[in-house]
Amino acid sequence: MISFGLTEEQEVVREAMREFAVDIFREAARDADEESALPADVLNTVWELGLTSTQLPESVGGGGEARSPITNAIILEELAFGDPAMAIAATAPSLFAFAINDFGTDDQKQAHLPRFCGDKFAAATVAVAEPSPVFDVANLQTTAQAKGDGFVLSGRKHFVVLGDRAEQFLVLARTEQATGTGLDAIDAFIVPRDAAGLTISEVEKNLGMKALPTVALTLEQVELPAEARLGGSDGIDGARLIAQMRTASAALRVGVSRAVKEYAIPYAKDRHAFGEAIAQKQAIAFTLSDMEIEVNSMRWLTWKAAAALESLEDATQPALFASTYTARECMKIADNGLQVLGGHGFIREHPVELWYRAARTLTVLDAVAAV
Amino acid sequence: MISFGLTEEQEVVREAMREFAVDIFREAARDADEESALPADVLNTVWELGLTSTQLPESVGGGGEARSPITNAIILEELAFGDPAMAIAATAPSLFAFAINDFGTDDQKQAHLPRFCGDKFAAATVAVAEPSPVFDVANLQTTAQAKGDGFVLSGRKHFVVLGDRAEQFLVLARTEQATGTGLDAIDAFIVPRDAAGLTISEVEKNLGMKALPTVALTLEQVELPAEARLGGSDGIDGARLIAQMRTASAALRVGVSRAVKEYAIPYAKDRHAFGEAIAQKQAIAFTLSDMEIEVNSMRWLTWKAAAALESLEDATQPALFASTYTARECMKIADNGLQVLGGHGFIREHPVELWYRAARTLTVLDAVAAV
Amino acid sequence: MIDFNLSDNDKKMLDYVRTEALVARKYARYYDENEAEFPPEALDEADDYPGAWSMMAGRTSEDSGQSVIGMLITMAENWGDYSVRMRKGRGVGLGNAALGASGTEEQRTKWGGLLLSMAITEPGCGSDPSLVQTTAVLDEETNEWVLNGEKIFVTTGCRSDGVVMWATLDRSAGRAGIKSFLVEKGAPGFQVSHKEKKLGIRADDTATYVFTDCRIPRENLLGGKEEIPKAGSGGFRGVMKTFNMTRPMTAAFGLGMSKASLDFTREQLEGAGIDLSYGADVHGLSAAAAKFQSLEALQEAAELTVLHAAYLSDQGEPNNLEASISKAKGGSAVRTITQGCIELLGPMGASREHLLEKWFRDVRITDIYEGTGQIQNLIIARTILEYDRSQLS
Amino acid sequence: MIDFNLSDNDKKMLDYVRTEALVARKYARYYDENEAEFPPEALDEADDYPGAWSMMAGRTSEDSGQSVIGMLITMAENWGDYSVRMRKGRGVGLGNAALGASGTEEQRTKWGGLLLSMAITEPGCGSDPSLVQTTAVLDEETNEWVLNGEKIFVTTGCRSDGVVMWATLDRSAGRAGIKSFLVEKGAPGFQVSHKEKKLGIRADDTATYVFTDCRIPRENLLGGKEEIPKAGSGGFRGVMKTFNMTRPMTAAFGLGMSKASLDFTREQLEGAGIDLSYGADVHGLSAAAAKFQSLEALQEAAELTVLHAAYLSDQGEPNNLEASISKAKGGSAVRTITQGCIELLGPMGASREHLLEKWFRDVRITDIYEGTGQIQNLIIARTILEYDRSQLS
Repeated sequence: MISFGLTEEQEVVREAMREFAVDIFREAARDADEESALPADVLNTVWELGLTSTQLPESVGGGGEARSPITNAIILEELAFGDPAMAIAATAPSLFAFAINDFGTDDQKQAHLPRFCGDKFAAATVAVAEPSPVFDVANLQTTAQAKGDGFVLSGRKHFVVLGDRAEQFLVLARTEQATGTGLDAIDAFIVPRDAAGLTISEVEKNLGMKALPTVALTLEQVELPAEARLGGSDGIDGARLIAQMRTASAALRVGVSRAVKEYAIPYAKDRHAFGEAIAQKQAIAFTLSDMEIEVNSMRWLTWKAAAALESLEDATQPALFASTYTARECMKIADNGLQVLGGHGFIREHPVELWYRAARTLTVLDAVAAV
Repeated sequence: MISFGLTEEQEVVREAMREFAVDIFREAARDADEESALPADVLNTVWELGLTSTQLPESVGGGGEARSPITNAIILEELAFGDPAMAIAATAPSLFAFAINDFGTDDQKQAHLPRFCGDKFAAATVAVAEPSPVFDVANLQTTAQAKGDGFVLSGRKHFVVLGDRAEQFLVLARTEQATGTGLDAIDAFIVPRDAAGLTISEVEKNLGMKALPTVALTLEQVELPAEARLGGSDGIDGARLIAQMRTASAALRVGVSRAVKEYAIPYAKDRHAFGEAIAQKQAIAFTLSDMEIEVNSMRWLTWKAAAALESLEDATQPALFASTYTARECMKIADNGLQVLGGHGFIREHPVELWYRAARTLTVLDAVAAV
Repeated sequence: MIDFNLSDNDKKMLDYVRTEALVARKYARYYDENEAEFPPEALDEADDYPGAWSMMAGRTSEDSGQSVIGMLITMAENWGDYSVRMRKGRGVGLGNAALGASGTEEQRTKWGGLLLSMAITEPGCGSDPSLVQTTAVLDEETNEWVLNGEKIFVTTGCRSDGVVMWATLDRSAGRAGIKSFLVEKGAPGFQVSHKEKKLGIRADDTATYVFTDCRIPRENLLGGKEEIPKAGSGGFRGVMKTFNMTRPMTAAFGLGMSKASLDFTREQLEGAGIDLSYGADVHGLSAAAAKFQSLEALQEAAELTVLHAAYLSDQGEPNNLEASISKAKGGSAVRTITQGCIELLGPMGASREHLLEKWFRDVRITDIYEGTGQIQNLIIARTILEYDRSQLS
Repeated sequence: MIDFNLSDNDKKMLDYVRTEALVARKYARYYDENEAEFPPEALDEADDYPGAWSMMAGRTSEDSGQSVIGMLITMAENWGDYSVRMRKGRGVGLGNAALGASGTEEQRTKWGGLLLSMAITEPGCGSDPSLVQTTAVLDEETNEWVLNGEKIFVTTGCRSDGVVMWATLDRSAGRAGIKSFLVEKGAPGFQVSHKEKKLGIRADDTATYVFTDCRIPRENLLGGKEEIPKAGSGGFRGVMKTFNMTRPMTAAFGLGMSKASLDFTREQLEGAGIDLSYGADVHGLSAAAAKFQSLEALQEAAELTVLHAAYLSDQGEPNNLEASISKAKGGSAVRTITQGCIELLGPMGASREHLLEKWFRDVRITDIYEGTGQIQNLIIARTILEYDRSQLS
């Protein structure tokens, strides 16, 4: 049955997240960007929402609620509506923990998940992107060679979220054992921060989302035991993991796009030129109506991908559609939003400038969050 | 020295061609399209302009004027402004004769060119496109195998302009002898209409430019003597031939785009809705200004490619830019022009509907004319 | 709960509609090339196929809502062909949508079985319905409305059994004075003329109607409310409400054809050895695959806006904004998609040997009729800006 | 005769400018990250490089016209970096363009050696110059103009030596009452404040000017004509004529940077093994190559519109339409190109380790200052429609 209706619980969560994101994230966003640093305590504050722990099983100390990619997509949209950098930082532990929970062996779950059910923000992350032009996740250059029972990892990663503080990295790589091609050939390895051969860079300097600390990793012959391979001898469902991340990225882009739209509308009504509000000019009004159309389109594509994940179908295609579509439209909306503000859009007083930079960063990344 | 200035002669030619195209082509265009046939005598009328013969050498009976790709680009824009189907039909002999003149041996010129210097329209054409999706001229599937001194051609061509009446076809193919790859691997063969193994289809039914007769060719082991290979043992400069055709196609698209623009402007001023001319609405006005911007952009790219051809430089890149850019923008202009007319744009009373179909045909073809 | 899965019932019905649609598709080229002829009431094959709508009985809460499944069926039918159907579309004309939205119970019963076209546009009024010049004057002696005026671009205007047409009771009242009337073919003074020659949808006739002292019964005023509401009281909105279903439906017409175009293009590209499989990032693709997949995503986005507008209608929620979003998005998407498919296939895509070029022509009307894209953008912008017509026009 | 070849002179000069520009580029990141500092009057390396403009002597009829070569030099300089130059751009501020276009012979001599900014925008007037509120009142006793008002978004407003600013002699006269004035830094009552924090062009200061009873000599009225022309007599056009060179030049600023972005992207893509060679139709390319080549063609198209506007100026022909075309096209093209380059390179394109992300930020101003893209579109539309401001606004 086709339905666009939220459950009552989802309505409540959406409302709560929206308020939180505006009150906590949006308020702090400009200073955090200027200082290239997350506000003190924001991660612990957000931790109290239980975004990660409530959807982990009771057996590891979690809330035991069913994982809902749809609910998570709704949450990510709202958080990114507040600020995408903080939204990503806040949900990075989920990126790691959900992957362990979805694809890990029982031993791996017991070993790694309890940490995410405690009182304090637990930093961990996934390393996907590689510092080469035209990066394609279906063609990873980071490799895992079998050696004895274990593996040797070699390669480079960048834009690793919260890599400055993560205790573990889940590193995506191609193994010789991998069956199939493309996304099916992806394997994941749990690499501790202190692994020999792992070099962690200083915090990277990025165009947008400057408050979000990311690092580059260099893996030189990093030797890992057999149990470091997520899912043990079965490995992981790479296509599903990537679909989760693409859907999450799409949700974040919906949030940023909506932020731009909702800022541009009252601005265009207030701002006068040539004797009337600029919103009364068709060129501006139609730019705004196009934003409205596309925020809708983007959201439905995102929800469709999330729904496919939720019903455990193959979500590769809907997630890819959601990701590529939202990437293009989010950039366009941010760009047009800036244009609606004109000279004021270029000044770092209004948040649109920040969202413009965030959009261009966010829309080339599919590996910063998960549903 | 950068200059956008036409010579006095070019100004005169442009003016004359514009008048001719509007008086002769535009007048007859709708009926010709409805009847899927060229108007009687239009080809002989246009022949009197000497478009082909004046730029052929005196030694074969031509006018001996220097070939000017720039002037030819200007002419093609004007003719297509009148009607693209008739513009292409009228200049098809040039497509063949210019190639013979540019790349042929002396014997080939003497054998084939005098026919284009007579009083009567001489039909001949070049066969380039192949009936496969994602056709790429740099990767022709039609092949020429050496056999004794001669060649054996095999393959299929379609959208061969004036193929219903052409006495000769210049068929582009890949030979084993071809050096290099891509455009450099292209060879051309003069194939008489009655060649054994050559099957000529009925006139094709096309979306747009229905007045333009095109055919499909099937070449089954067509045996040709050595002298059928254009340029003899040297072959041809395939990149240059393709650049000539791409530049010509670009010029045609400028003409069609300008036709749409110049029709839409007065229409939008005349047509009233909501109490004022629709041109007074920004959405319409900005659509028209965008057409103005793009007709300019398209023309300068086309001229730049033509100028590179004229100064005998490698024109591959500018011709490719002109072709791909004009293809996209011409389609967009025709599409938007139809939208400006609204319901009236959908009706076969106004020419915009005709240009819309022509544009979608013309913008997927790079092999219908030459400069 | 958010859900995009179809029930087995839904799937079965749509499979069936597509089977029918493929039969109808065989006739598509003929009625395109033979513009003077109309497709028959029912195709020869109709006897072999029970009507799809008969399967609508016995639906459960597991199945999609009436409006949603209606949109899906519309897309599936048009995936076959826009103009040629297994049977003439009884009850699916645009006028029928108006009847369903605004008709009285009696009117729905009496007229529901007829194919009704919708006549709004006039030679002088373009896309601005408030400029309607056609008049309706009540003759109290005979209890008849007397209609005078001309309507153009009436879709399915020749083969429809009747029409929902707009006329003004009082030009000085502006939009508030406009009412809809049900007029049956054959009414005295109702002349159908001039089948237009068009770019596309050639089998689907586009008529001009002339009303000259045309008399119809008093009860044919759609909805039955004869009084002219005060300006600004929203009386015109009742008339406009009709569009809340016809706009998504119009988009669905086009999206059925653009989907057919994508399917044809995929077949051709894969036949030529192009890898269209999903998984790689765009940089891992060929130019053709990247382009094709972007068109597919656009199709999906536009379809979802249509389903969203329909879903709201099923929930009894207002969907004026969402109806316009779906129409604007659909109208623009089908232009891009069909143009892109021909671009991908090159000259063969522009050949009349295949239906792709026909769909390219047919869909172009989507962004024009039932309110152009520009009109939809005005409606959307006014809604989100909370502007009235005087503030944004 | 139509010609796109550069003479040896032209080539030599542009090669030289690019060499200089690459030196300046080394400082680009520093002044982006250290927004409070201005680049020096001259870089340390300046002594090793004679000024490029000195090569302008001895040009022949084989060489491109002054305006054309000026645009090419501007693009080459900005290909290095927008804000950091080998030497402070004496005589190349936007105010200098106004001086050149409208100044008297005396004014040009006296002010030509100074870097002049241009102050039009006010807090309340946005892109509408006819709404200028800053007043200029003539004090006949002292033969001085007394200026009062505030100007924002004054590009190079801090480091310029003076400014061409717009003020009205008579608000009731509307556009006709607006005049330009030359004001030197240090004039009493002329306060420079508030260097804006911006998305890009951070080294290129953007100032706010406040004029409080600021007195300047009577001869500082640009062009010297004190009378207010009758409404509609085109007096305002003289003021607007300035834009016919500043608009293409502004586009050239942006296009220099977008060209640098393309060059960087090409290098990276080719380094990653992507074949970017020309020849194949789009279907024969990878998705990355197809996208890259379309951006290159767009760059070329936009550059040509700039050169066209400049060419007309060299010919002494009107170029108001063409100046706006180049500005609209350039402003839009550089957005698309720099956004597209980052998209092609992915996350590495968004890293501050490379200058690409800076150019992406820097070029964004192109479509905003000197009249937004919307303003240019209004001008173009009015021209082709032969409308005045009352008919299209």
